[in-house]
Amino acid sequence: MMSEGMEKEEEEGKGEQEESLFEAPPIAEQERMVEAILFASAEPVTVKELNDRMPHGADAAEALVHLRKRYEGRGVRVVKVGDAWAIRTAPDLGFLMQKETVETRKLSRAAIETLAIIAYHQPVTRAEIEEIRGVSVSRGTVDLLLDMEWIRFGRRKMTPGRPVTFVVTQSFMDHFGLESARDLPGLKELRAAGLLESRPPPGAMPQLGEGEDDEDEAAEGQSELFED
Amino acid sequence: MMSEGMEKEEEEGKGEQEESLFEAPPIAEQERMVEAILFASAEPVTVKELNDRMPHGADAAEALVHLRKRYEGRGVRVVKVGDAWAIRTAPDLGFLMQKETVETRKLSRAAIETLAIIAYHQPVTRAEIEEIRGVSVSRGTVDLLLDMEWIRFGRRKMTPGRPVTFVVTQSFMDHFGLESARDLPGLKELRAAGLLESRPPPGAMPQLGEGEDDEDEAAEGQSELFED
Amino acid sequence: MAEEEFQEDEQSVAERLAAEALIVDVDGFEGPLDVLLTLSRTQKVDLRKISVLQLAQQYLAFVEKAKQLRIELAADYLVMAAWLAFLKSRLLLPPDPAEEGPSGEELAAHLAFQLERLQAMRDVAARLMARDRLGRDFFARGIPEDVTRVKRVSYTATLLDLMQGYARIRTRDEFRPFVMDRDKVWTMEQALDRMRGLIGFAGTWTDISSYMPDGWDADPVRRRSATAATFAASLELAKEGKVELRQAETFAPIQLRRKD
Repeated sequence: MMSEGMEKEEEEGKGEQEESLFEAPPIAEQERMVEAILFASAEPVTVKELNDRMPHGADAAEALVHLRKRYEGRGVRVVKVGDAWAIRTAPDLGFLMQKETVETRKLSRAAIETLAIIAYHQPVTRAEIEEIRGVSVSRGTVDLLLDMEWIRFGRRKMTPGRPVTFVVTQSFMDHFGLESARDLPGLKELRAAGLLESRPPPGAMPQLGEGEDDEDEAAEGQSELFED
Repeated sequence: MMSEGMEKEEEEGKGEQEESLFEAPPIAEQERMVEAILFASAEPVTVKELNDRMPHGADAAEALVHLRKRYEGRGVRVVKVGDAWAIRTAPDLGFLMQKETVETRKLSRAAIETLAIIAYHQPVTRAEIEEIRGVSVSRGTVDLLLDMEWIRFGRRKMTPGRPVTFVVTQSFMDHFGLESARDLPGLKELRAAGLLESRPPPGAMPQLGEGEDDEDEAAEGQSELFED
Repeated sequence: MAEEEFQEDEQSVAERLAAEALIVDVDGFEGPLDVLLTLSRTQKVDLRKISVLQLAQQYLAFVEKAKQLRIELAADYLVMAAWLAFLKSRLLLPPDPAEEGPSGEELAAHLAFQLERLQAMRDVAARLMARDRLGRDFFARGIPEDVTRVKRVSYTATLLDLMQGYARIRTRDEFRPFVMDRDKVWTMEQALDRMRGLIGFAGTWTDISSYMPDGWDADPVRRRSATAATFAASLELAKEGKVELRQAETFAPIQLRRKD
């Protein structure tokens, strides 16, 4: 929270902005700038991009703290999406927006499950998804999720065959209102119950799904992502 | 315009919103609604449309007055577009709505040579540059260097036609980390540094026109800096 | 068989109907693990406490029924049936210490883990889908403003570029006369051409400097070049027998006369 005095000072500083080309504008002014940029964009904007677009020396991260607070309880909110920020309407006002509602494609059960597995186990290979679901993953399901830009390819696993992995995207987080992958519902409980560990099947288990042989390799990655 | 007292009353009314299904929501709540609708709408929204979308009994016109006031001096403003309302970027922040991508290119050989001649021989006329380079200097090259603020016009030469001269600027010194043009290494040093190699054997050089060109007459200043 | 029938008797009508619905609906299953998970619900216990043995029997009964109803089951389902039959025998028989590999309990525990994990994924998937969602519950900016992309080209050069550029010019400068100063050079060929036209009138001794091209004596550079060329041309003409040359003394003017 800013004191009255401070606010006054910043107001006064405003006029000087033009001359001091190499000095950062006052924080109140920076807040206005972040506000304008976020309002103008439908997509989340990263802190880096904010800084790039704002005058030299501005600190978007700090301005964001103020701005977020300012919009608390309002009709629109300043939300964090991964390392980016966006303004979104308050969810309790969704009922006013029938006109804006976009028909989301009804996802198949397979697509929903696959998406959840990718989100909670990322980075995860196709073989690991198949191991969890006990059935092969159809190309169409993965293509659909890629097409919706909810998943993307992650880095390859450092295991034999160097299989590709899947991870969820910023669009995914934006769509489901998640600040980060750590905010996935029930993540902590799942981890506590050991259900996110990759547990190799004991020998003589049937290989479910298409089983690309890399199931037993230690799945590094997802655990470290979700470490507290 | 609302009195202070009214505003207070509305604040207090907020909690009751849920119960009073057939009563208009408190004005602060209406303001949130207008804010969300204006934000999310793809087009400016009329007061009538706002009222149609808001709960029964709401007064969008009044809520707009409050909202408009709230955004005064902010990064975005509530503006009237025809007979409808929209949220728009504050006019003074329009400059933020462009993303600058900077592509760094190496200066062309012609530009570097021209620049070098100006640096070593300043103040120097276009004719003198051409004489030294042995080819004509394109207008574009000089304009580019002027535009980059690496060269500027010097004083006119006191020779027939009073040609303009070029000199290097402070930005030039800053870019190349020089205190002054006199810090530029001379030919001897260039040679010592191996930058001047294919020197023809002495005597293979016809001594034509040595020191007798009329152009030399006026070239005071820099020439003593250099050997030969 | 008797045991199986006994089990079925234990099931409520509703459960039996549910089991039949499973079979009719077999195409709707997402693989054998999905069937097992559905069957496990009849046990009405925490998945961690599930009886894998009972589940194996239920699954085998399901496959048996499907066969009776002549429903084609995918190979996956049959592989699972075979494996569960194997697991069942392992669980029922006392462990054979000579046998290698995981025990029946280990295999059962892993199967229970898989079921629990799949169920957990389904639960969180449902929670995920029930969240407030963009475009349904909360909304992005309806009139995004276009961000104009301004492409700016910034040119750069290093001090080394600059010095090398200058060095290049100066080096070239040293060779310059060979290419550059033609306008200040009077060649012997030019002198010969000029003199051949003039010597017809040279009946008396004349100074060769009078054969210099017009206007070349003002500029010392041009004068030097023209003098040299005229002198060389005079020697050439003498060699050809066209003229005679004479000089009174060292450094005195050289004179020329037509040779008849």
